[in-house]
Amino acid sequence: MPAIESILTTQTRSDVTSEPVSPVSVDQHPYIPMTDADRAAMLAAIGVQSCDDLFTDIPEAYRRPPLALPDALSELELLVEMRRLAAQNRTAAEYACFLGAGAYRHFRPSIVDPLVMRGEFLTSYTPYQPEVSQGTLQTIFEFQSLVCDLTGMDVANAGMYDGASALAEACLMACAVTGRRRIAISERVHPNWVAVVQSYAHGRDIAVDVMPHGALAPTEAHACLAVAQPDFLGRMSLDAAAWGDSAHAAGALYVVAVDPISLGLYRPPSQYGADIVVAEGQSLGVPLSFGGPWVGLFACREKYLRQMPGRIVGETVDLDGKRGYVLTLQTREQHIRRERATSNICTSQQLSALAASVYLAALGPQGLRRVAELCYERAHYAADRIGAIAGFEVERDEPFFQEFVVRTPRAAAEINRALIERGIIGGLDLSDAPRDRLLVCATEMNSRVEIDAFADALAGIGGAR
Amino acid sequence: MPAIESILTTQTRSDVTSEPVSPVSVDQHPYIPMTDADRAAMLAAIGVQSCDDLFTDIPEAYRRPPLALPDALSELELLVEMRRLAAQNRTAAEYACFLGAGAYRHFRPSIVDPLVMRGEFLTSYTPYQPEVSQGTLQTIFEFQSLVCDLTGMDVANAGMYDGASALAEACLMACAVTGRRRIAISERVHPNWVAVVQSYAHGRDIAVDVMPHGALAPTEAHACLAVAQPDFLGRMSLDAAAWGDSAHAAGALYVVAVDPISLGLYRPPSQYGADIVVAEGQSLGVPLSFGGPWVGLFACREKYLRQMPGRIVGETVDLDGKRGYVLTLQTREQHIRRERATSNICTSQQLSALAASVYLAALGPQGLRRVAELCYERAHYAADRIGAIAGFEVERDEPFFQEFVVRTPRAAAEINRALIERGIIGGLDLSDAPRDRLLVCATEMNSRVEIDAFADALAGIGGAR
Amino acid sequence: MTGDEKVLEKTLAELSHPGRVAVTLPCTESDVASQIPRELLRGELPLPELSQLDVVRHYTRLSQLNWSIDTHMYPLGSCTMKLNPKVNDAVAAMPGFAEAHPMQPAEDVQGALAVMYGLQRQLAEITGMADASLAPLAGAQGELAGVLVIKAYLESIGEQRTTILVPDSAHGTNPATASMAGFDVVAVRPQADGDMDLDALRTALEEHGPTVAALMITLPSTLGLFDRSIVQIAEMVHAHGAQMYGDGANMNAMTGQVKPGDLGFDVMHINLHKTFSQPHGGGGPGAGPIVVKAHLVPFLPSPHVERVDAGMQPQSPNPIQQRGTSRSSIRRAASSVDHEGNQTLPGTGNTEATLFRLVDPPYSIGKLASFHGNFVVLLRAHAYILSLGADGLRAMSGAAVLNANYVQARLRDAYEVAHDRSCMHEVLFSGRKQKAQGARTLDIAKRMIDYGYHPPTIYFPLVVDEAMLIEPTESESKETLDAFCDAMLAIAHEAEATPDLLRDAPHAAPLRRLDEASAARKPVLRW
Amino acid sequence: MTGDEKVLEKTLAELSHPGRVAVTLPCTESDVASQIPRELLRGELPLPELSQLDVVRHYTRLSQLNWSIDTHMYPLGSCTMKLNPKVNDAVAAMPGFAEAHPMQPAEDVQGALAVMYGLQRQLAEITGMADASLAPLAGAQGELAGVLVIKAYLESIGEQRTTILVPDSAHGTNPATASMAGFDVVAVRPQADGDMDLDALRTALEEHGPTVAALMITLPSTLGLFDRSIVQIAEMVHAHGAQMYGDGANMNAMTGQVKPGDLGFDVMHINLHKTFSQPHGGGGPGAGPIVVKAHLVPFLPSPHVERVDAGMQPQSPNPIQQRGTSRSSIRRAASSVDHEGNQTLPGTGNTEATLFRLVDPPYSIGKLASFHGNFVVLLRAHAYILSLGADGLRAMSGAAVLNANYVQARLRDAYEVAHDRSCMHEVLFSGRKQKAQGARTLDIAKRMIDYGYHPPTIYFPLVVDEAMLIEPTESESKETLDAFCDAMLAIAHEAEATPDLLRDAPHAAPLRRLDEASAARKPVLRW
Ligand SMILES: Cc1ncc(COP(=O)(O)O)c(C=O)c1O
Ligand SMILES: Cc1ncc(COP(=O)(O)O)c(C=O)c1O
Repeated sequence: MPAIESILTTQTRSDVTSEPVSPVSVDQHPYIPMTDADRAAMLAAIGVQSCDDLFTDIPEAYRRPPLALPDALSELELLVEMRRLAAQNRTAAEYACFLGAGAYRHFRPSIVDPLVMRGEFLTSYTPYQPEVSQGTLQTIFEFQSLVCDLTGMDVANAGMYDGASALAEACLMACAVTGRRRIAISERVHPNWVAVVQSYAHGRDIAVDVMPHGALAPTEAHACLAVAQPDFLGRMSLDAAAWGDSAHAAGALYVVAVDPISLGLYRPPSQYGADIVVAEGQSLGVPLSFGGPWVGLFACREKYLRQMPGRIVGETVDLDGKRGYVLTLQTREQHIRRERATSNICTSQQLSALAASVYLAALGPQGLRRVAELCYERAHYAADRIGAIAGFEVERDEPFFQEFVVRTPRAAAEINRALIERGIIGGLDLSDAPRDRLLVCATEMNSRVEIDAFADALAGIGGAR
Repeated sequence: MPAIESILTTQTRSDVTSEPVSPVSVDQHPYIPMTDADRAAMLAAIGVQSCDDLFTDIPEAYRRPPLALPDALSELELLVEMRRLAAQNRTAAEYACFLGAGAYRHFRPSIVDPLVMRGEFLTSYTPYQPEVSQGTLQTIFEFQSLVCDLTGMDVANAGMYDGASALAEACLMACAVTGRRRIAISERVHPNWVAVVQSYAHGRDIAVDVMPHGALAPTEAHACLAVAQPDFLGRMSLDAAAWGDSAHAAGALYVVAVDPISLGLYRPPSQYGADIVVAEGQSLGVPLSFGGPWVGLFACREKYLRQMPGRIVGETVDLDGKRGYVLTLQTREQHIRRERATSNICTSQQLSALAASVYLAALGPQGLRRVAELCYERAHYAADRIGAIAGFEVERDEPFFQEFVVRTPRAAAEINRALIERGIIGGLDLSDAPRDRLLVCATEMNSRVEIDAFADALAGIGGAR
Repeated sequence: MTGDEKVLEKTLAELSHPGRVAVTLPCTESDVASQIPRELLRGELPLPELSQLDVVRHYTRLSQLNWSIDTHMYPLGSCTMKLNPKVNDAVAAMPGFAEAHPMQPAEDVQGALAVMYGLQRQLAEITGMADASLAPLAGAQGELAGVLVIKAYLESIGEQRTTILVPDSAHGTNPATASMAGFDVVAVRPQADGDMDLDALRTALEEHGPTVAALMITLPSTLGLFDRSIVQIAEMVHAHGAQMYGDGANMNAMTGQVKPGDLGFDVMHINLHKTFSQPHGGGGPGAGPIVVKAHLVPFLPSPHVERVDAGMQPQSPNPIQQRGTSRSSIRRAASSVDHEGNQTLPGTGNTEATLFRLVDPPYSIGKLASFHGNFVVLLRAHAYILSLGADGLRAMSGAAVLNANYVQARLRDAYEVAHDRSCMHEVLFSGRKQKAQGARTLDIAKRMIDYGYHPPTIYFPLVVDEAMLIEPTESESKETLDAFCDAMLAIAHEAEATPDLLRDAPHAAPLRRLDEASAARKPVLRW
Repeated sequence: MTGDEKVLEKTLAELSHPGRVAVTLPCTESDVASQIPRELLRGELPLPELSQLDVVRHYTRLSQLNWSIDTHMYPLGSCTMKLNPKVNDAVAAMPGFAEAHPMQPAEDVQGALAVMYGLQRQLAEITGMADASLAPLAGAQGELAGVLVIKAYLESIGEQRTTILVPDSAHGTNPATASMAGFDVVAVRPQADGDMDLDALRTALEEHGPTVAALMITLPSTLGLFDRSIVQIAEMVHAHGAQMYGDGANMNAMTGQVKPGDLGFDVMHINLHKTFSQPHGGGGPGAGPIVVKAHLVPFLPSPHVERVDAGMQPQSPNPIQQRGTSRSSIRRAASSVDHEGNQTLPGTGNTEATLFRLVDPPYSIGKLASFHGNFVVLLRAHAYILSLGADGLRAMSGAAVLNANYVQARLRDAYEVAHDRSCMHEVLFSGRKQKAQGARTLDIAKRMIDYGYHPPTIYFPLVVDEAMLIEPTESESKETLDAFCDAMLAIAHEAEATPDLLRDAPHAAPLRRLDEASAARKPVLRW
């Protein structure tokens, strides 16, 4: 980050410590319109002497405790300080990036932000009053439809917190549907997602069996078999349909977690038996933002509709027969069903869902397929280049989409450290001794020239001792 | 700029030259919705064979000439290329900046852009249809009112191209009012502004007398005396009122160019006799943007209203008696008066005027005064620090606002060059041999720590041989 | 009259036209499809096809069908619809944050971790708790985290407690969460004055005795009241070896006025999208951090941001002299004070210094999200707290409470106040009187739309019939409140004189009332 | 029903309340006022005082009272209201451009100069001219620049010519500009078919003989027609030693189809806010670059961007190896091809290499703006041209012309076509027939609002009475054009059946017709 910033900052901070920064008395803070005159008039109308009289229900001893926080920063100072902190991150904004592992850097069309950030979308609440919330409601209806188009499933909800919690809710839903209390999940699902499933399952005292890839064998005890396609290491399995059959044979539901971009190129889970499909929506026009806010996609077969968690919007008409949209099937939800609700989810991630909708609307089928093809092409080009470097070996036993595993001649961590000094954010360190391995990702954002530079850097580093 | 950018770029360009970049055939360009099917249907409806049949009025020989332009860039590639070019500028975004001279870096509150960039403001035309343009019309009415509040004048228009052309139009207006054909202007007006006045005057074959500061003596031949307060070198003159008297004594109009930020602290020209006031609106929430688009402020006395150039919005009512706003007094304008119009101006700089309005609405009187005070304080602190450096001398014979002149011990250009290498954009090189001089500016954006660093850098450079 | 009068705005599918695209992309250099196993390849991809202008107009028009804080007063009780400062959006958009990858090593994301650490400390300080976890992605997930923390804690001390007490005035997420965490829910009623009925509580505690894991209580309550016996309640609960869970959705009434930690709460969640001004986005994203007492810290969700002691602080050379050779030197100079007021390490741009890192608490209940939580929401909240400071946060709650009491004072004669005492940040009315006149609370709410005000929260809490929960927040000016109250009074008069006017409302909205029954009977959930 | 029914939105002054602020600023450290001479000090400063929420709501609500390209079809003839791609806004906001200072030395702003140079070349290529000047801030200023260039040129060859011929179909800025440049204006009429009357032109040229400095002509004409005798016209004008001035506001019909330079134009201005998609912003900013033949280049306004021959091109080290030590090395590697296809110098981030610089043409007419023109407008236009490329620009004009002819074909039976021939990018109708039925063009225009379409340009050009000039642009889809035409046909039917319906229109807008007469009679121009 620039000199000017850092310099300004130091001063900012000294301001903060040396003297009150807020240029106006607090009752003139821009966020609080109430002036002294307003306060006086309102207190009079209420018939009390001071604001304190309104807090007498708080036991005396606990009122107005000291608050050890610095004085307010003016907007200028706040921006300087935040730029200083932002500059302490080494990000894909300034570095070449080959890191994926569940968070993917894709092109975000310029129309997404100006539309999503419109105040009417940004600052409205969950659409409880449909007459004045048709904007949000229709975008949710369209989001549900787009998720169905993408996954090939019958119905979808308004979105979940993120992909991991969507998977967890899917597994709990499977338990509700089947009345069973064990979850079977593939070891090749993203470890963080498995961890979230375990947290949620632990709550309801449901057991989670993490099954080896070779032996995904759900039994009559299992509510579902959960798999990922592509899996955590980017591989596209040819057995996805067979797994579905084994799940169904055991009377379990088949839950599939997908990468939505891959669906531009690869067949949807509906075509290999999925009962519930979940996905992380971040790839669809949502920035990385250090992990959130993102949005979970959740779709399933029609027959499970009423066990689905989350908000659902339906089409209807108003008194004049005009088409409109409303929150529907709410008897599933916490505010009606309370302790018997399908989930406790309330506020979700609507704005991220909106970004995903705008993204899909902008790309269309041609665009989404193009992005998927570019990812495939760039990733395989990277694999070829890296595979050709002495000492590096690319694991190729299975087909992959945009991510692959590289065996490295020296500690993956050392390699990443050397890469960052060369302006490159490397892959994920998978090192499970004795092997040193990197999970490398390339998308349409990684140009061939950049990939070449990456390979050259690895060649330079690899040999080094 | 980041490695990734440059690298991507080279590739982008090679793409451009090596192969078609546009991923879709041209009839599928996102900016042109017409598909082949649409085209066929429309041609049929018109009753012609091909698009070319519509261009037969163009003499055969001249039709469809070759166009030597590169193939289209995809949006991703465009952004990469533009970021690469942006990175070739060394700007205040990354450097400390002490350059002013008619273009000032001030704090832009965060609320300005999201409001100004709303599509309904951004993509509407000049409000010819008031029933569906009240948004723009009311913001113009408010802009006119704010300019009057700020300058203390009776009436203001919707804004001019920029400060310089506003001054030129003011001088031409003075000629129209007085029927005289000579313009008197102070040598201390920004040289670029004087140049623009000369270009405009030359058109109407009007003479421009640039008068020495000491002897601003308009005669009966002069339509106006034009001065700047603060002047080009940042000085605030105590003679402004006297100049007005001399102008009026000669039956000439008194035209004053001001810095709008200075009006938060200094008395308005209406209080020292100005007949027409112009200003550059850039300081009011408009980015530097390498010189434009900005907006010219233009205000005058009521009695000259009908000679005022530019658009004017007035308040009225609709058929139901509801308040509304319309473009008014249009008989002054080119589309009605044609060759006898007060000016040929048509499209102006409405969006910049809107930004200035939002800025003033956000700051209010407290905020604007605070900004002016901070500029004064920081500039005078800088003058003190620099004045204390051996070999540097600050010209202090007259009071100044946020800019001042420094005599330097070595070529100003060398000093600036040394400064940029230290992360600092220096002042304006005024060097008029034998003297080496820098015009230095400091605003609320220059922290004391930064000013100290600037002074230290000068001390380091100054002595150097 | 734009096209089909029966439709406000066509759907993307209805606007779709084969061959259109709204954005261009680079070319591929090979036939990718041919490189993929046939059985993996997708056939048709039925997404809408639109031009860029189609997409821009569609969403711009749709947005205008929404009401929002940026356009209307939105006094939705229990939701704290306050100003969303635009500067926070500017901070959220900074590339240094927006492009940070969650899997990067700690030393490369010190700025992001500094923000999270700063917020952890701020929230702990504001609530009087030992520490905070920022992992939960919304209030409800914060509740789940908090209850799971209690569960883990009790297990750790070998207690098997299976019941959670929840006042029946509680928000639906409370009981829903309790059962998601595997607990039985036992309801407790409030007494007439809105405070908890201590006898009922005593009975419940004795009846369920050693199985009670916690009392889940909202403070101020969903009735908009500060429970005067909260300290006794905490004592009673603790006396039975149970934990005090606080629902902090109503924190906007308490910042700087009282610290829940001081009152005896063991764990509490906070809705950053309420008190701390995250824009609601039509239903999220939000964030539901939890704050806990020391004994619960080891059980917090993972990850948690920890600060390593700053030993080897590099030199801070003159930022300017080094300029031009290496920007890192400039960054290194950016030494400053962190947001608790402590001296922090300089920016670690290109240095190896690592001040903050992500850790898993020793007995963590585990992960709740793919990565570290809704970071941008945390970022906005951090910026918001820095912008207000201690005084500002206190002024904020003071103004919020004063505004609510002002509305109560102005409307008390026209509408029945649920509890005749001074309220906190929101005021609860009952529409009983108007119902008797032939206009239900729903009708009043819809009529407010005609006057240009978003309806309040209605029919919640369930314990008061015809409930109207009005939360003006500190953001609304006295002029706005007065105009709002005038409208409410006019409506009260209309309810008496012309109740039909209300039953037909809204009259001035894009749509009239919608048929929700048939929407649920024959669901149409997609095109 | 928000408050006062007579007011759509209060003014800032009406919303003002003493003491409010919408943004905070740092503190001063001294009493500044006391340091300033009393006679210079300001007393009261009567600006409105608002909270941040006040300001946000005020402008958000006002914006919704506007119609715009982002919300409605806007077929304003002669204005080219086309899609404004959002990516261009993203480019305009890049700090490297937005924070560039116009007084910085050339070597520090090579990126900005590269953009300007690239656009100069693109515009010259598209129009078939020798060079371009980007200085003019709008079309009208471009006209002034162009006419002054002609004036300076004629003076340089010792000619005293004082007259400019202007067709009376011309836009008002043409004659207004001519007189601003000190010329007398002589009008020439078009003939019945819309082309210029060559006899009338010949007469005018002979009558005013050697005093004629130029013919100012719009191509395609404001009648939406391509003048079939344009080449003869140019020959005649040149034969009399006069110059051909082209008003290029209608360039959207010609990009890639024909080059005005080939047709004999000596100078032309281009409205970047029309053909090249600068958003109109409710009345600007725009830009009106001029393109000229070689003999006029020395007279172009200043500044002009010149390219210095790239000699000492620095080495391009492996971008990656140098990374971390100095970003400049990375930049230096960014060698690329510029936008004419030539090899350019690499980015000069921290190098001394200077490829582009600002110069004053030898016999320049001087400056027209404070600095270098409306840079961001130029930037957007450059990005727009790069996004379309040669094929795209040709497809653009092709689609624009086809759309206009389609509208003409669909409406020709209902509305009288001014000239019965294929039009270019816009089509001109006359409302004569409807006027006879009791509905004037103004009424038709206002009625269109009820159907959700912005009215076209009306009563211009002046030579056709009850004129309606409709320009759909290439941005509108066939579906939109069909719906628009259906509406126009319905209105034509209404004009016949129920003309009163039109005379009272609009019925569905925020306001009904406004009283413009009294607005002009007793002007209220401020609060
Ligand atoms: C009192 C109360 N508790 C809990 C919640 C749930 O929070 P969230 O919607 O963020 O999940 C809410 C908000 O709706 C609430 O008002
Ligand atoms: C034909 C014609 N010439 C000139 C102009 C003037 O251009 P500007 O409004 O940019 O000054 C316009 C635009 O209004 C026009 O339509």
